[in-house]
Amino acid sequence: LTGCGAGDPSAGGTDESGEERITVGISVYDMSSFITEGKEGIDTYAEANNIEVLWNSANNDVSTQAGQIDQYVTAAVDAIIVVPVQADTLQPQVSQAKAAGIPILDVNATLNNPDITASVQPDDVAAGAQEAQMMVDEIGETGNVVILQGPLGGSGEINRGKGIDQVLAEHPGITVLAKDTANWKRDEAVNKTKNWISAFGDDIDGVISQNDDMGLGALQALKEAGMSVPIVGIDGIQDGLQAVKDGTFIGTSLQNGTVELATGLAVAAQVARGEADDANPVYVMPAITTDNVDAAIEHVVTDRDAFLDQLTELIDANLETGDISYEGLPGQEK
Amino acid sequence: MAFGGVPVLRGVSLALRPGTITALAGENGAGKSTLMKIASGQYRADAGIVTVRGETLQPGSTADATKLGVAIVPQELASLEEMTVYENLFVGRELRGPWGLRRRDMIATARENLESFGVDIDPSRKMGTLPLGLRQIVEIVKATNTGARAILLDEPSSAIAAREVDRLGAVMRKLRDSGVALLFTTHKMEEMRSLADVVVVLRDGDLVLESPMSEVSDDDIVTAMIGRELDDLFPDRPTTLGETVLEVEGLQVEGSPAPVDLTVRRGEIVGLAGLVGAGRTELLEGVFGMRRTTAGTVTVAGRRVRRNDPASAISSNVALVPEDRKGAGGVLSMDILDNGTLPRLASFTTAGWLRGRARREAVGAATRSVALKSRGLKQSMETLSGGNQQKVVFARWLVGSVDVLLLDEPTRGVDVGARSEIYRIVTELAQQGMAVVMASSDMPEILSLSHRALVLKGGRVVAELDRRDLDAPDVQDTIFRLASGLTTDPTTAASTSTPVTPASAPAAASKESAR
Amino acid sequence: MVIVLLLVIAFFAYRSARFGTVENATTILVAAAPFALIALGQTLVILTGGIDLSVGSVIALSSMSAALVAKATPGQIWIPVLVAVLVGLAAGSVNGFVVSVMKVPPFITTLGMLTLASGLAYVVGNGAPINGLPTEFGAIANTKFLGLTIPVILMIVGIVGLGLVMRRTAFGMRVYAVGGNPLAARIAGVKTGRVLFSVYAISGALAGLSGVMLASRVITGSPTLGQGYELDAIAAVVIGGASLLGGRGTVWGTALGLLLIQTLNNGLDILTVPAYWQDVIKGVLIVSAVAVDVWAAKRRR
Amino acid sequence: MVIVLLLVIAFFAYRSARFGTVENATTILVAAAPFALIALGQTLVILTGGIDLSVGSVIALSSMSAALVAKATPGQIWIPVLVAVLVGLAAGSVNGFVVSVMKVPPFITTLGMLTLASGLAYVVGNGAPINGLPTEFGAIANTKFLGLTIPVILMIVGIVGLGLVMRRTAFGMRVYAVGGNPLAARIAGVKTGRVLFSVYAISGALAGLSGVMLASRVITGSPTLGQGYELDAIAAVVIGGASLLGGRGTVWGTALGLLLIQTLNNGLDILTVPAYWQDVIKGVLIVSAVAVDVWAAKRRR
Ligand SMILES: Nc1ncnc2c1ncn2[C@@H]1O[C@H](COP(=O)(O)OP(=O)(O)OP(=O)(O)O)[C@@H](O)[C@H]1O
Ligand SMILES: Nc1ncnc2c1ncn2[C@@H]1O[C@H](COP(=O)(O)OP(=O)(O)OP(=O)(O)O)[C@@H](O)[C@H]1O
Ligand SMILES: [Mg+2]
Ligand SMILES: [Mg+2]
Repeated sequence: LTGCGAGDPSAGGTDESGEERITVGISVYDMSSFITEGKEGIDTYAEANNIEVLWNSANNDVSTQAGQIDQYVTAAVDAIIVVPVQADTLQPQVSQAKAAGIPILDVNATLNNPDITASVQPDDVAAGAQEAQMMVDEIGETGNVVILQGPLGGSGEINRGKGIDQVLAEHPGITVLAKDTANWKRDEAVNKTKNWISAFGDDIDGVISQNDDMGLGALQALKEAGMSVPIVGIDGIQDGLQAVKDGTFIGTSLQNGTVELATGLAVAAQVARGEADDANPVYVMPAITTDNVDAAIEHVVTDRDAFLDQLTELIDANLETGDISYEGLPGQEK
Repeated sequence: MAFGGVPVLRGVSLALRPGTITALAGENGAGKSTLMKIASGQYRADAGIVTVRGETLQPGSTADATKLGVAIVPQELASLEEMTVYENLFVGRELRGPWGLRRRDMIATARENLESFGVDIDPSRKMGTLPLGLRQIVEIVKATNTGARAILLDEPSSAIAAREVDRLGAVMRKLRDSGVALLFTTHKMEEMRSLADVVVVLRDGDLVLESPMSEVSDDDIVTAMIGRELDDLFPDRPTTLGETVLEVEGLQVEGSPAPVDLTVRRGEIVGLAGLVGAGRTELLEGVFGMRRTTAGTVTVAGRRVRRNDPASAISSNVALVPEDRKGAGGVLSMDILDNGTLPRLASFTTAGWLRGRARREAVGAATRSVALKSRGLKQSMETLSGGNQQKVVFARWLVGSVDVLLLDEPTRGVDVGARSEIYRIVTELAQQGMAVVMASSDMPEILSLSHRALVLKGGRVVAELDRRDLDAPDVQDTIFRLASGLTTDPTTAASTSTPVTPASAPAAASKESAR
Repeated sequence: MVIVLLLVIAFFAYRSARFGTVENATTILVAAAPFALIALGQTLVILTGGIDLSVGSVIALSSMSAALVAKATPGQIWIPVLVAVLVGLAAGSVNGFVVSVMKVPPFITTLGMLTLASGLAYVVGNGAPINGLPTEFGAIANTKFLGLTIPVILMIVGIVGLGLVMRRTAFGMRVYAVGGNPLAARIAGVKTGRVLFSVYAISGALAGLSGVMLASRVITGSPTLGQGYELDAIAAVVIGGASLLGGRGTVWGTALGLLLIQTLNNGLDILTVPAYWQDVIKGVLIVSAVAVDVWAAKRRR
Repeated sequence: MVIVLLLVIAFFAYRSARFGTVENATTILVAAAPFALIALGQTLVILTGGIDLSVGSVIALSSMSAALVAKATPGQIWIPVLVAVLVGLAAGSVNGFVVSVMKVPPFITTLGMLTLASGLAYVVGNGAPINGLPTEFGAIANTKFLGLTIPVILMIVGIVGLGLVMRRTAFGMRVYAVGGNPLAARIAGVKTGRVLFSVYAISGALAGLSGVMLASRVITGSPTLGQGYELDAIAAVVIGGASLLGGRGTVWGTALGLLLIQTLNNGLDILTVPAYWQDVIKGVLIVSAVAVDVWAAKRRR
């Protein structure tokens, strides 16, 4: 065939970094803001390391994702990265990739499959525990909280929930008044929290939100009701960090998608180039409080370009030490 | 049977005997259709039962009615427009073989059945592409071929022309002779006379007359229907004609073989005659802008009307009463008041806001003038009887001034009382200076009302008859011959009519293309 | 429908003392407001026999546009609102054009716009939500007049106003006519194309307004805002007695339908029924409410 | 529609060498299969003038049920399939009953079922997906005959079979009749209630089948599987020329519509068009395809 489209994998070639050019196929669950930030990291890292990236989004559909991986296998890419729609899926696709000799990595949620070559995972359980602990530290041993969950059945919701439950189990004086999903969304969380305020009024002593967006929704609802109670989130999105800075959030945990996903690509490249056999680094989200929020804001928002400039070195260094979430925030140790 | 607490049938008992044809007569809204709907299982009566050959019909079950051998052709045609003619004929009693449907057999049988009615339609044509009249014939063919023992025909002749009515009569008699019980409604006395053995009259839901046809006179029936005697059906035509108000020049209706010219003067009533499918409806719709026209001009009172734009026609004081009132006439989901105001919205609004009282008064007056039988202006159109719907569609033009009134089958489905009322109104309006073009399959209507009549065939004007021609004793025969394209008897044709020579049609066409 | 609604309210009030308070009534109204705006536009569209599936993603797109503009012009309140409404109007006008002139079925047209607008919402922010908005932007939806926030006032004005328009104006009558019988409407001189175009344009503009109100309430522009709202809006209209075939339905009915859905959401949250049981109950109740309505209508006849 | 489809295929084949391969054709077919099953059921429902919004969450519910059963009966292949189809059939029958007997509008009925079934799908697994299924379960959808996986075979059999049924049987003709004019059908002695009931039941059963195939393909049962599929299925039917008013449309048209959507998805993925631009392009292309179709139909006339 004559056509040679933009997406066709180019064969071979090396660039100034001296590395052989490889092609990595990536299938992400959806274009969320987390993924979008991560894509910038991936693109930055790919450019510096002579990697061609094929990028597809599964629109939150397992079956679409399966099809995309089939495609990558057919196209014989050098490595496949999956940011799964749902944990523990895609068994046949993983086996196919293995049979074709293509390394396949799961990033951000596990595929739980012996044939997975390597894995880059956040520690959601630890993040959940971290935020619950922040809440306990804030309100003490007795009090009533409400919990905003992610979409039910997703690995984020399950694991962060597990962490929260673990901590709360150690503090029996804290009662969970209500716990329900707002599907990671701010607008749903506003209404949910408003309704809970109707139901429990001043009995609510704290809001534990499994992500920042829902926490910000809860913040709005509380504001509308003229209430002020501690809120804690996870993710460290711009408005969440700002809320920490303003003191309206007691804290959050930074899951820097730029770092996490780019690390995934770095590991994929290592495996594809035979520089490593397997690697399973874990991304432990640093706690963000008033103490280190300014630095986090710089990395994520205000000084993002500078952060991206040194991203490649940071990641390569992190892979040496094994602490892949290190990004030089106050309180983080190398 | 009552709707919303208002009774429309009060304890009617009626028996249909095998081998008889019964005519069901009554004013619009008397309850004829309701009675048939109960007998065919579409409605559930509040009290009373229907028995078919000793078996009691399960109330409100059409399936049971079909099983017991009751077939109906409803007044408002219920055809499957997206399906073919033969599928319409066979749905519910499909011909099946080991390999599924025997479509070829169905097509062949359908063709035979249709031919027995003298209509030559391709059974594989889509029902929706047929004109109303043909669809009605297909419906009749369907009902008469189910092997039903009781057949209910609700105004079967309303959309079809005299020739088809004759065929319908023949088929009905044949069915009667094979022992079927038939019940049909009509507003035409001559049809009752020629077909029915027994006549039954309903008035306001009461059965007021049941008698063998031979024992009653026409006047008896009319009196029973409307509760008074009816004077002359046709009023006098206006005598003085004014200046030309409608001028149609070289109007080329899409799909029609030749352009049409037409001029009508104030006070003049022009009749359009022809067989089903002659193109009368197309012409009227073309003038009004409903049907696409590709060339020609329409001028009303000296002002050019934009082609293909009904709104422009309306603002030039042109009005159209279409033949298919359910499909094109009224908006059934709206009430009488709204339907009455719709074409004249501009004159009932101030800055877009409706003026409630003004329109209630105007619509009220208009509906009263056609003797509308309703429960008030707020009654929804779809709960009106068929004839009363037609009256609303007619009456709504009376709320404003009209220079040119285009009528397509204006009295189809209208009872005798209201019919004379409509004739009176039309002639009065003409008298006041309106030009009227009236397409009709009702020959007496054309003959008695029009100053002039055009005969159409296949979309062309084939003859123009003046008043003298229309008064000739054999005029009906002449029109039929012209309309069906039979070579006219030279002696009568030469003297009584002015056939448009075929040569004039191309002449008009070339004039058009030169423009 | 009124009876069903009252029953539901009575039940919740009986089960929880917290339900029947003024504060909670306000909570319901505030939650209902963004849906109300799109349900109103949807009512018009459905009355013409169409459907507007695109409102949800038009909300997303207009919230993103408003947020973008708000960031670029801090201190301005009207500009983001105006931009959002214009964006909505533009999307709606495209729908209207495609439906009325190109005669593409409304379902496909607005499904296309659903996909397109959602894609554009992502393009605008390069995939990410727009955060860090100036605080004045939050004032738009959070300011109160007479104890009611602006979206609630817009909702009330919208329902009353559109209710009147539909009952009392030539435009309203034409909408009903086009939906009831397009052919008959044309014969009566109604420019059906123009009417069709208007209802989609109005629906789009209202979705734009709803988008900026939502964005202002949560002070963010998000490409997932409004996702799936179209189904709730259509449900409100149909529960309110409108026919998807067109010609039948009222603004008042839509308001009731909306109130029923929102009351269910609120009441079930207050009783802290778990999310999935909420869905089960909501599914059953909505169908039952309409079933009762259908049955009552038949009885009444 | 055929021409539009060929154009799209030609374009992609020109832009990428990887598009026009047998493997890729298979990929498209495999991706199309689960949609095909529900689009077939949807075609029947839409032909009667209804709509089935519940298929997406019936997929979720049946995938959960199948997974649950597969775990409880390892080694069995047929039992999970049977259970899934029965669950779908049950949901469809409830829809059919509510629509045909209780006369609740299909939109509301199936929207209720959408919510209800989705809630139940969460209830079944207590909110979590069901993982760790026996490998035989994966065999169901991943076994190949003659180079084609079972879902693809089911799709082909389904299209051909249902196409024949609709052309060749009284049932098919009655479905068209009920959709074309229910009154006319009733007068002709068609048991309209029974026909309505059947189409919803069939649609449900096919959704159940699609659910177990999907679950087996990804070897998991998930309460979010199939989410939003209903819109794609309806779109395929309408793109294929069916009217949402009922009475018009063909199985063949649906197959084409489906192929168009899937080809677009696949081709845009292969060209690695960024996700959000994909949406923009898809929205425009789908509307254009139908617009061309409408225009051609008018020309032909
Ligand atoms: N669904 C309905 N709801 C309310 N009123 C109705 C309904 N159907 C019919 N009616 C009323 O019942 C009366 C009888 O109607 P019906 O259709 O039986 O009259 P008809 O004798 O057939 O008249 P026509 O000659 O005009 O066809 C009318 O006054 C009509 O308005
Ligand atoms: N006997 C017939 N066989 C086949 N086609 C017919 C027949 N009669 C009419 N048609 C079709 O009907 C079309 C025109 O019908 P239409 O009803 O619009 O005409 P019309 O003159 O208004 O007749 P009417 O007003 O009596 O129904 C023609 O184009 C023709 O195709
Ligand atoms: Mg009648
Ligand atoms: Mg005619």
